[in-house]
Amino acid sequence: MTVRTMVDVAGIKMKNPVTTAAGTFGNGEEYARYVNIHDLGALCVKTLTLEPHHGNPPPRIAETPGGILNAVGLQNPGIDYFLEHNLPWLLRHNIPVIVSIAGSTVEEYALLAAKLTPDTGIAGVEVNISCPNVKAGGIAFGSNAEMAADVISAVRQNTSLPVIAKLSPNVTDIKSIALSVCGAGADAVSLINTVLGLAIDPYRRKPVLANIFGGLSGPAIKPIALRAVWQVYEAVEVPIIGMGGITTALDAIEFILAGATAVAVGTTNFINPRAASEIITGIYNYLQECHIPDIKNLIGAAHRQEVV
Amino acid sequence: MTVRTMVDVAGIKMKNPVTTAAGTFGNGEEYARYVNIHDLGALCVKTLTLEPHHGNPPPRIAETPGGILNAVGLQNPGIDYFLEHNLPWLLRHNIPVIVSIAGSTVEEYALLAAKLTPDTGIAGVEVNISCPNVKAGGIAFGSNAEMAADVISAVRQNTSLPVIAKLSPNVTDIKSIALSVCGAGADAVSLINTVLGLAIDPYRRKPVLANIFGGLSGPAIKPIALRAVWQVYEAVEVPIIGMGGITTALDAIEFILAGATAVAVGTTNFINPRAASEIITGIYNYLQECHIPDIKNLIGAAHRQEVV
Amino acid sequence: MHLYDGRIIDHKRLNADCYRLTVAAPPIAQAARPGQFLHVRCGATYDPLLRRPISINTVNRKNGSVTMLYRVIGRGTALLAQKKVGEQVNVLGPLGQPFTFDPSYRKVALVAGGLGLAPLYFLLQELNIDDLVFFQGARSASEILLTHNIKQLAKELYLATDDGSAGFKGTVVELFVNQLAFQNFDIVYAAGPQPMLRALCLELKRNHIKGQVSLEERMGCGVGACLCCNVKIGRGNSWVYKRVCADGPVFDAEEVYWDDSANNG
Amino acid sequence: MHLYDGRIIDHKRLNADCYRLTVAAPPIAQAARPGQFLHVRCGATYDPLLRRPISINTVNRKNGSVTMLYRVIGRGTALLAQKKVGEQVNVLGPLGQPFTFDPSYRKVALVAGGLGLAPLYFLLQELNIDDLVFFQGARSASEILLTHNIKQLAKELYLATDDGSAGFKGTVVELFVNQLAFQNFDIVYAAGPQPMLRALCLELKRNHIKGQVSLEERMGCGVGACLCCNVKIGRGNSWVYKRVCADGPVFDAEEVYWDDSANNG
Ligand SMILES: Cc1cc2nc3c(=O)[nH]c(=O)nc-3n(C[C@H](O)[C@H](O)[C@H](O)COP(=O)(O)OP(=O)(O)OC[C@H]3O[C@@H](n4cnc5c(N)ncnc54)[C@H](O)[C@@H]3O)c2cc1C
Ligand SMILES: Cc1cc2nc3c(=O)[nH]c(=O)nc-3n(C[C@H](O)[C@H](O)[C@H](O)COP(=O)(O)OP(=O)(O)OC[C@H]3O[C@@H](n4cnc5c(N)ncnc54)[C@H](O)[C@@H]3O)c2cc1C
Ligand SMILES: Cc1cc2nc3c(=O)[nH]c(=O)nc-3n(C[C@H](O)[C@H](O)[C@H](O)COP(=O)(O)O)c2cc1C
Ligand SMILES: Cc1cc2nc3c(=O)[nH]c(=O)nc-3n(C[C@H](O)[C@H](O)[C@H](O)COP(=O)(O)O)c2cc1C
Ligand code: FES
Ligand code: FES
Repeated sequence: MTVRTMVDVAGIKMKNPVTTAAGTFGNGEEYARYVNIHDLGALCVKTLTLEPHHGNPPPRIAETPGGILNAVGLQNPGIDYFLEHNLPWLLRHNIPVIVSIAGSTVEEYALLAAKLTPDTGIAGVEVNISCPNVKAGGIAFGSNAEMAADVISAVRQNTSLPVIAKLSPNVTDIKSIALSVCGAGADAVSLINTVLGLAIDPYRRKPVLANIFGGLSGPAIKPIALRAVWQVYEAVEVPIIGMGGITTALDAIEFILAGATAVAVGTTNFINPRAASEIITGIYNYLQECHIPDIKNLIGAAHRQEVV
Repeated sequence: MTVRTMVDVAGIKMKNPVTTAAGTFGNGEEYARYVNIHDLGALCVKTLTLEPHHGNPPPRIAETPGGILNAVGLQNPGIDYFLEHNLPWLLRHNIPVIVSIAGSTVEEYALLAAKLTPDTGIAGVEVNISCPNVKAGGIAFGSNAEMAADVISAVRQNTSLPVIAKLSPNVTDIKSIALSVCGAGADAVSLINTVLGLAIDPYRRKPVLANIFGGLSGPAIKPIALRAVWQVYEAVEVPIIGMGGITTALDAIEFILAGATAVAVGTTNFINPRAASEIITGIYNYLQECHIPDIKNLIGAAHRQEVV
Repeated sequence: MHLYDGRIIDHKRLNADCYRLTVAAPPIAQAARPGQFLHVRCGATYDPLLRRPISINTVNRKNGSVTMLYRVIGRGTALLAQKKVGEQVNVLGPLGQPFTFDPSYRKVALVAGGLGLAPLYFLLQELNIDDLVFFQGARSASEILLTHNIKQLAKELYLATDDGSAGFKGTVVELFVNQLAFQNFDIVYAAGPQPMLRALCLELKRNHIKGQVSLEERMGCGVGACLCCNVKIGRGNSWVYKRVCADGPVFDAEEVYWDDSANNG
Repeated sequence: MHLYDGRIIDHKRLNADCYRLTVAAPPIAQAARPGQFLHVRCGATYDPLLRRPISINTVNRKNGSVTMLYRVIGRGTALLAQKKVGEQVNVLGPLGQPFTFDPSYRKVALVAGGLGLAPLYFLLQELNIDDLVFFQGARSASEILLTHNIKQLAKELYLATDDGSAGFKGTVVELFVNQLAFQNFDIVYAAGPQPMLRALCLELKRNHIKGQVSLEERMGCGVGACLCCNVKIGRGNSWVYKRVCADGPVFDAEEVYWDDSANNG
């Protein structure tokens, strides 16, 4: 039986629903010997800012039960460097490249978006709104529906590429944030970013991470991410890229059943560098095994069955 | 070296900082053969409502990476039954008994509180505000600072026992909820309740739990719980009972260093019925090993050290 | 109830996915009654987190050992299957309410579907009764287990397989119902997958035969504290939630309330 | 770089908490250079989740095996220690930048603190140089390892222990500094705990001696993608974050920027 795995995320044509999660796959080069980059449905790069960023002091990572906390702190060489030095290699692989951006003011987001024109070859812009808004006293843009909408409008007005808003789970009501960014022009949403967490070293008696707080990712957060995808699927019409703790093809299927059109593999890359490839194959096998002709039949399917 | 492990949570005198988490230790009887109940610092019972509650249909539990989702749905025999049939056994053990209550309206909370008088022998009231407010369309009381305050004021006005507000992590800003309930008269806060989550069965293609959503608990949420304790410790003056994924004495120490005066053992009881006992012993040993004369020296200590 | 680190003294693969595990746990072996189960820690880390409920298949009270039969289903049982003789496994038990027997019963049927065999074999060993008929159902011949042992203890053993590779082709409930034309049972004890038990309970009700069935539900604590394993128990249209781990797993057949059925009225 | 399921062909406990593990992994054995490491999957579940970086201690290119020396520190290494000969372990490697050697170097010192010994022993084997002095430090005599092998390859072996139970009583850096009065080294290679490397880098700078040190930092991916393992590398007051896993673990001693020190200026 041949099965179809192609999906369309707001105009981004993916030959299968698997992309990489921002910040967990470098710019692809590091993983190119384990994963055939051109097999990916899409590739999302580490978040870029206007200026280069050092990031946070080490330790930047702590292991927790079934997860990790990271506080890399958006270390990146700046968008211009990326466009000149990293993008050409990526574009050679004939897959959609999604560029993740972040600013500390709405203006920065606008300036970043303006650099992302269709002629760069980039397929879409993912807007990381989990960073603190310096003007609003450090509250994360993504934790407030209005601020999130301001950012997305600014990006929307400055680029004609598909705009994906990446939502944070650290909110009371993720549906209202999703509605708000869609109202502001987001063509798709991706979720979830990391969950705010902390680890303490009981013998040194201080936080493990130099930054105190870190973002929790990995299998531990999978139920939280699935819940967020389920809720947002019921709230908005735009496609969802689901992520958070996906380690296997069956995890990816759970996200798709909950409402995701595509999924991203993050932390799992660190444990199994071949994970993205294996998940792509696994999804294909699942469709065959279950006699499902098209992955699209599964999107949100768990909402449509009567729950006994 | 003799060490002191006694703590005082808003007048509740605990000989050690370890209590049980509501809903995870029954009424103590089920675990009495594994844990010497009178060794506990305190015991918190399953949440009680005015009327008996059936709870949710099965399946009520799903295992997730490093955690579980539960949707028991506050099954309980009602407060009157508890006071008559379960409380006498508990009071025989000479430890502070904390009674957890929940309502679906502010009035129900008030009526429940009124039944909890000091002459019942109960040491304190934990107010579970994670349940949906039926009048406000099902939004959880605990996800809104004003609604949370309303509940706590109602309880405060109807009982003279120490009032502990149990906070939900499913909010954008747990500090503001903590401030609000303290303003309304809470003598202590306990945190965290479970994190809203979902699991899907990829072959049956529907949610694993009959209730769709469930509450995530266990080791997976430890970093989230520690972060919440850290944040609330910086926001309010009242004592904190910390919980969420505690499996070992070192986990308990992490919570105390983050700012908890006492800790509760929840999901871990299911895996190791002796966990509470072992954690009590382990805390004692840690203090000796590290030459710390009094557990109180550790409360919030990780905030006070310079983070290198 | 004991929390016990038992040394594995025997661990054998019986067929494609079933294993027999024997653990030294004298206090549990002494106390165990047929129908009770152990809550087993399959791994040593947080993943998987929960214990797994497994019925007691037999005990040896002389050498103080407890035997379980289990099928590899998912991650917990897969980890268990990797354990070697000499290693330890942490078990909690014996848990739950056993099958009960009334001396007035003269003729007894035991109806086992799949590994429902496990607790019924223990019951067979402990029941001192002559007129006992054992019905065993499985997917195919390779999954039929313990026939030799059962034949020594039961008056008759009837087999059913889904594919007809051994005994009757069809379900064990069909096989049992066929026999009802020829035999009258004072009581029927059963264990197996939920659809089988549901079908059986219906037949028992229709034929006014007493029964006891062992139910399964996903568990947290296993000791009655968490209320995660509840099932509906009642008569007519009224029911209450009861805990499989502490009030069961054995329930009277007529008291099990099957949601999707018109047969509770 | 290879992702490889290697069969364990040898696994020995060397002292209270150190083990030597040899894994069949021919492509890795072929490619490995001293200073490189493997990213090792210690368990098979999500707990613990991350791989653990362990230096390559030696390789046998004939039988295609790779050997590691490791100390049990926490949950990952404790799980690793339970693995038995014949089982498989998944390793990723060889990773990182190796020590480099310039043919003009005539006299070389290797300074190992604790299990910093592991990569330096591999370097010792691969360096074809006569005038090589090996300094080994440990907490006590029982933790001094491989002396017999080192003596066969190095011109001299100096030992230091914290408790004086073998060789010099004090740190290996003190021991090394004492020798500087008598010996001049063209290059010093070092590996060990951070405070030791910090002290050594200071001394090298003070004495204008070239050095290469192998750093440790907590890792995510191990392949340069996640930016979790970064350390400050620079000269004077300017530095940038570089990745221990991909740009290191070996760095020039003079380039390591020690935050808590006035000695970067
Ligand atoms: C009282 C009782 C007695 C049992 N006796 C036996 C026995 O003798 N032999 C045997 O092979 N099996 C028995 N089972 C079923 C056994 O518990 C499950 O097969 C086992 O828990 C599956 O675990 P897993 O990790 O392999 O599967 P997974 O599917 O990975 O398990 C995921 C979760 O679901 C739970 N779960 C999955 N299937 C069941 C089930 N049928 N019942 C309850 N929980 C389940 C697991 O415990 C775990 O929490 C019994 C169940 C109960 C309730
Ligand atoms: C390049 C490199 C080479 C190394 N070579 C060796 C070696 O040859 N032999 C050896 O015994 N050890 C070596 N280490 C240290 C080894 O990685 C740690 O001892 C090990 O990760 C501890 O894991 P654990 O689960 O036992 O401890 P835990 O403390 O439970 O680990 C918790 C987390 O912290 C990390 N961690 C803890 N200590 C270290 C450390 N020192 N460096 C980096 N991460 C750490 C773990 O990887 C894990 O992510 C090396 C480290 C690096 C970076
Ligand atoms: C080390 C690390 C770095 C990350 N960096 C970014 C980033 O730069 N931008 C971003 O939007 N998300 C970043 N994330 C979040 C991931 O893209 C993803 O949303 C999250 O980790 C959940 O998925 P996972 O559990 O599969 O890792 C990072 C995650 C990790 C673990
Ligand atoms: C099965 C189960 C039932 C629970 N019931 C209640 C409850 O009735 N009231 C309440 O306030 N919290 C309840 N909780 C939440 C716990 O008290 C605790 O806040 C949470 O589980 C986090 O702690 P843990 O990770 O140690 O379990 C329940 C948790 C579980 C797992
Ligand atoms: S499993 Fe906890 S009550 Fe039955
Ligand atoms: S560990 Fe990921 S970049 Fe070094």
